[in-house]
Amino acid sequence: MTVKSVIEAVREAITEEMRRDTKVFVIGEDVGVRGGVFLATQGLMEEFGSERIIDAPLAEASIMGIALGAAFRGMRPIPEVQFSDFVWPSVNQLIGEAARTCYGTNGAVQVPMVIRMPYGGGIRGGLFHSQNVETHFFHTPGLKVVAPSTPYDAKGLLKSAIRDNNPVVFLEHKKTYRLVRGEVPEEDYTLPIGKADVKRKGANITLVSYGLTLHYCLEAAETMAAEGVDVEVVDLRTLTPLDTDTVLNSVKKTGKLAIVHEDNITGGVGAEIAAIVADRAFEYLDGPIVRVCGPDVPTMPFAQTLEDAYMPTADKISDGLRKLAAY
Amino acid sequence: MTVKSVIEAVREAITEEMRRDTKVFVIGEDVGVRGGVFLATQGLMEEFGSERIIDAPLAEASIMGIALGAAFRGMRPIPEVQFSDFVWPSVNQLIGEAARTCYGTNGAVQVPMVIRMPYGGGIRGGLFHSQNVETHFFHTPGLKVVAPSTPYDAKGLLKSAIRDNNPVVFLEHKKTYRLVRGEVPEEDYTLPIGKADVKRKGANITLVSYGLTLHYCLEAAETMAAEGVDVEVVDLRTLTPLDTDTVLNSVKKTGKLAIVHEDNITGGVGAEIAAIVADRAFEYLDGPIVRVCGPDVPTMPFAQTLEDAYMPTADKISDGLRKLAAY
Amino acid sequence: MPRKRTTSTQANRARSKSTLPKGLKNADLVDYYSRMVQARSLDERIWALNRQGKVPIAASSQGHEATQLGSLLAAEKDGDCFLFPYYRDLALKVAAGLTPVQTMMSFMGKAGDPYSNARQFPLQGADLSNKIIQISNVVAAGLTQSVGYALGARMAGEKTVVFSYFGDGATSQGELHEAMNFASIHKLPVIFICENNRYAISTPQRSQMMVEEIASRAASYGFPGFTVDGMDLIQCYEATREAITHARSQGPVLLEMLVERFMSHTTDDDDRRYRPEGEVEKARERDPVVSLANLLINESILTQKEIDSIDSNALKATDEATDLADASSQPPESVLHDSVYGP
Amino acid sequence: MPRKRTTSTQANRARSKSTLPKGLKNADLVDYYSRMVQARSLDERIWALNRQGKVPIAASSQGHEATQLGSLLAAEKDGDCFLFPYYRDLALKVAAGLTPVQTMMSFMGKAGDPYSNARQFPLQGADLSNKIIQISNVVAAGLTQSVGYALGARMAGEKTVVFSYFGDGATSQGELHEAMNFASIHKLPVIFICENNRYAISTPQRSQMMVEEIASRAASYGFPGFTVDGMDLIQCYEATREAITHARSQGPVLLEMLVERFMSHTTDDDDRRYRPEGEVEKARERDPVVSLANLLINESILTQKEIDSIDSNALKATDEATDLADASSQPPESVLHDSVYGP
Ligand SMILES: Cc1ncc(C[n+]2csc(CCOP(=O)(O)OP(=O)(O)O)c2C)c(N)n1
Ligand SMILES: Cc1ncc(C[n+]2csc(CCOP(=O)(O)OP(=O)(O)O)c2C)c(N)n1
Ligand SMILES: [Mg+2]
Ligand SMILES: [Mg+2]
Repeated sequence: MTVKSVIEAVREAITEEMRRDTKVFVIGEDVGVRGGVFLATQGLMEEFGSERIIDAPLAEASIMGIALGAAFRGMRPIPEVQFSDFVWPSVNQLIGEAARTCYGTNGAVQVPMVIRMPYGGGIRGGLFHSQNVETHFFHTPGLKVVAPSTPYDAKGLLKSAIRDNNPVVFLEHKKTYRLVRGEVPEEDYTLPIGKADVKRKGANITLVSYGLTLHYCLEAAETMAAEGVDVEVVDLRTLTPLDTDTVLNSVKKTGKLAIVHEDNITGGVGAEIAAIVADRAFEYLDGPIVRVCGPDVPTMPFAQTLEDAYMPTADKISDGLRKLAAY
Repeated sequence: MTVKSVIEAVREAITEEMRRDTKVFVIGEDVGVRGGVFLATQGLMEEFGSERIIDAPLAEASIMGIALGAAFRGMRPIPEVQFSDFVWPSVNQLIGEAARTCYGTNGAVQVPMVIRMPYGGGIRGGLFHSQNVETHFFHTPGLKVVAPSTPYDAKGLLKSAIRDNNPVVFLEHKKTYRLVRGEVPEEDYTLPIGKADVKRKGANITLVSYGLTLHYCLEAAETMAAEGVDVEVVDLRTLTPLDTDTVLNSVKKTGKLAIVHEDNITGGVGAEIAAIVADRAFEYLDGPIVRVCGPDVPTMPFAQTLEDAYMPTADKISDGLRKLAAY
Repeated sequence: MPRKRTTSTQANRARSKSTLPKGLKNADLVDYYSRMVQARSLDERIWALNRQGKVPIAASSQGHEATQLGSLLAAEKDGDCFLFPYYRDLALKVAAGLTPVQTMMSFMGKAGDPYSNARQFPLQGADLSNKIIQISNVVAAGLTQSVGYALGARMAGEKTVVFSYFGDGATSQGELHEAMNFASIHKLPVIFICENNRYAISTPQRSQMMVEEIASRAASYGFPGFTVDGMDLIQCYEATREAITHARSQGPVLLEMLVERFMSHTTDDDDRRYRPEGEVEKARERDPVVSLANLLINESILTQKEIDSIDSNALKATDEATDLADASSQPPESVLHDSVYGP
Repeated sequence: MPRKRTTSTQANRARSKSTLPKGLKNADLVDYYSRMVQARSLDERIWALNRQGKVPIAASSQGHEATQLGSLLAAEKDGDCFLFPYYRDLALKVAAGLTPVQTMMSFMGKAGDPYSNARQFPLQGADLSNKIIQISNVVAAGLTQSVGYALGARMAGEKTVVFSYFGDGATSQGELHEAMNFASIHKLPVIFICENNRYAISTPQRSQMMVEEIASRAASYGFPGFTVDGMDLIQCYEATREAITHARSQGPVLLEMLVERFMSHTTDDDDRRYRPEGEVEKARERDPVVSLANLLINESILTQKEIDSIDSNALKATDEATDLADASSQPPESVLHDSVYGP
């Protein structure tokens, strides 16, 4: 196995799937000659030509709607939203139309489409290049939502997403692109959409996260280990379908639950996890459910000081865990 | 006091505020000559003229963006989204821009704007005329979200919303428009945004809801009373800011919590309420937190059978309460 | 393509003893008259059923039939066209092959509605066997999808021409601009068919745009646009046939079809609130069903008796369909959770 | 309005010994030369600071200055204009009154940045004292807002003309169509100013649209559109001045200003990936700063020495501003939660 970055894993997944299946194509802004602003599609124009790597006009609604229409015809489009912040003009096609296509046609029309979106903050992107948008898709039946944290997961899940017959929102945290590296097998492999991954086993507290903050959770777990608290870290990997079993089983074992995400706390994914556990594992709970999440301010200010103040860090997570451990 | 319907209360609030403040104006599709498809603005064109009751072209993004721009100039626009299902083309202006305007200009620019949206199902509207969209705005810092259930609340809260200096998403449940009637004072009055209302006092279970289903909750509470269970019904009225105190105080008293909404269960407003209680009133909980909500299917099918199957009814709520009472 | 634009007044001229355009046979006109009458008969019945509380909502295509069927006729002659209609295309959908019973099931929300199994508003969803997709009735949402479908078909090595239908109000949506722009850049075989009835619910065309001719907007995208008398089946057929040829060889075309909305916007609407008195009555003088019947008689293709028999057959089919649909059951609660996701 | 369209080749002609257009004085040119040089000097420094890690991101207006300042000059002469710029309008914002120190604070994300107090990307937010609002850098998002602002001003009984700036790539967004359509229906005093540099990041104009002249699209909305040499300050001024008159009396105007992007899209971009070799070098032969300096000398308005002194004053101001901003502090964590809502 070779050590690769998240962006390399993403590029490999797309490339391999495009080789495997001629129905797969990419459409987005600057994805062709430039290879995407994050270079996720670098070199693909050369290999697959401008028919399959389409430099679209600057118009997200049409990128989404055209990808969707091509999916109706049996293609497997991968539209790229350049930054998740720019998804809004397209959500009529995504939340309104794509998510309801299968249901609204009683299963007659499928939407094998993967919407790739670099998302999240911590890269001095300011209010309009840092947004966490996952909750909106998480709350939309008909969409699947994937948010990997490692190169290995990114590649295996992206391949599964491309082979899936449903619209999959594939969230790539921008800050992990080059920062997070890890081993990625050379051979073809896929990972199941809908399965969480216990990234660290532990007995005292269940700590659930996904994406960038998963790594901060692992850091915090180490800190806590040094303090004698054994934290189990669950990486959701997929938000929809949500792997509630893995979360519930872990909480039934540990009796305590903390949830971390960068997205605004109110109405975020963490709220749903808390609600599920407070319903279905109520008897097992030995303490309040703690959330360490982005505050309710528009994601995320530009100044370094404010970006840091916004971001759930390993320290903030450790603080939360400490209180929970002491409960 | 006179008994009025919700739609009458809404119309009165707009009319009175437009008389009070010449900065207030309405913009939307068919709001003028026709008086809106639900007749919320009936007669207003005659009184205020086509300069203040603007029949916009069929283009939601521009309705929202133009209202927003007028708000920058100190106007107090009331854009109407004809059905909440059609808000999607406009959310770049609403979620992306309006919600971030005050924060992103460090308070220099305010957005005194009320976005009125008839929403919700139960009226044979099918997938594209029944949507519950509240969660998306609930999860957006910078927006306020109001969802009244009665004519009295609708009028008082709409007036407050119009006088507020922030973008307020004002959700009017379509099925309540003519169905729900109640006393509405003649004189000018406002109700505070951010205050829940205990619509029924009770000692055994706290039942939280808003909008149409609040009425089903009251029905269910009567059923349970007959069975000896005393249910307290909290009408949130405002989703943002959320009146957590009222909810927490009630739960601390009753020890049991059930939440009801028509919107899809996963990641809905109910999840947040559950999460807050599971964190801040954990010690008081005598049972799992129950949610009786719309299932995770695209809201909401057209056939009567399927619409009924989707909708949280008084019976389904009573079932949930019964189990919780027995816990 | 029609070389000169046809204004609506010119178009109103009586067509008499003219030779039929290339490819069109008398039998086609008879066939399409039957379909048009069937659609009209169903359309009228559906409104009546709404008043009886049996159909929750309906949008009528009365007045739009010549446009819908004229373009469909061209599509059928071609044999490789795919349709993205909008909510007012009842006649199109019926004429394309939906049976009267299926139509009634869809409007009554009964199990077996082929479009969505009664999950959606009537005639929304997909009818793939008749080459139709219409995911929603969100105005203009189908436009980019239709362009994408054309792109997908081309990628699959096919020559399918896609018809994308919409109203005059829909032209205000940004997605229309985006759809046309993309189609033109990629020279996709899409025919944009605007059924211009000059109203979007209550909002007249003059509150929707500052141009007289919607067709003129095609220039912004560098492709041709034509205004056609949408009340004249043969003109609609001809314009569409030529548009198909153009689309396949050179890319998109915009056809603005001037039509009349005979009914209120939907069964929920009352157009007396906003339409000038007499406007509808005047429009009905150019009823496409009557016009086609007159043509068939004037050209001695059918006798009045034959027309009458077609009309009464349609009525009979509508009666039977109504009874059958009325007697059939709604989808069971158990299907609520099906097909949220595909396999 | 300019009566004939000016093509980019014509526009490249040397301007010599011409009389200045109405209302323009020599002193204006000197004043605007100083502002342009100041903006350029800051712009260049900002890129250097980015390479030193002190400025996280920047978009340059180098090559666009004549358009930005020419239109601003017309706005200032008029006295009642309000600006909705976009992210490439650094020179516009500086020339409109932002001080060098404020500029540098904004780029370095320091407390006191007047646009957003360092919450946003540099020069985004609002600078009301200089009549500027730009909520975001989401492409085309400001267009409908600018139209709404014009509507609001009219409702308030004012005659304010609104300038709405955007790039060629932005023309693909549906919201542009909606903004122009609404402005035309309501005859709002909005001047749409397209700074056409033929690139949207890496995507060339020919992948963005099938028309050569963006100005031609105004016809779709029934208002006038003109193509102007955006590298020529005086032409930009004249066109804008006439557009103001038109806007106030008759409604919107579209000005397509042909400009050149001298730098990569942003500091994060490397245009060698996609721009033909030599293109930028060639474009720089028409540098608006140099052209204006030449004009001032050719017309004997300034001597070379005076030019040099303006240049070095600008540099000095940039130096000082850099040091001051660098030494100043970031906003304290405590302001994170402020102004999510207004009072
Ligand atoms: C995005 C959206 N906004 C609003 C509506 C409500 N609505 C349904 S039809 C209609 C008018 C459409 O007019 P037009 O496009 O001219 O079609 P017509 O009904 O006249 O055939 C409106 C406003 C909708 N369905 N979708
Ligand atoms: C809605 C949206 N989509 C994508 C982007 C990313 N983006 C920023 S600038 C840009 C290109 C804009 O090109 P153009 O309008 O020609 O302006 P220019 O930068 O050339 O002046 C893109 C794609 C964005 N900011 N907003
Ligand atoms: Mg119409
Ligand atoms: Mg450009």
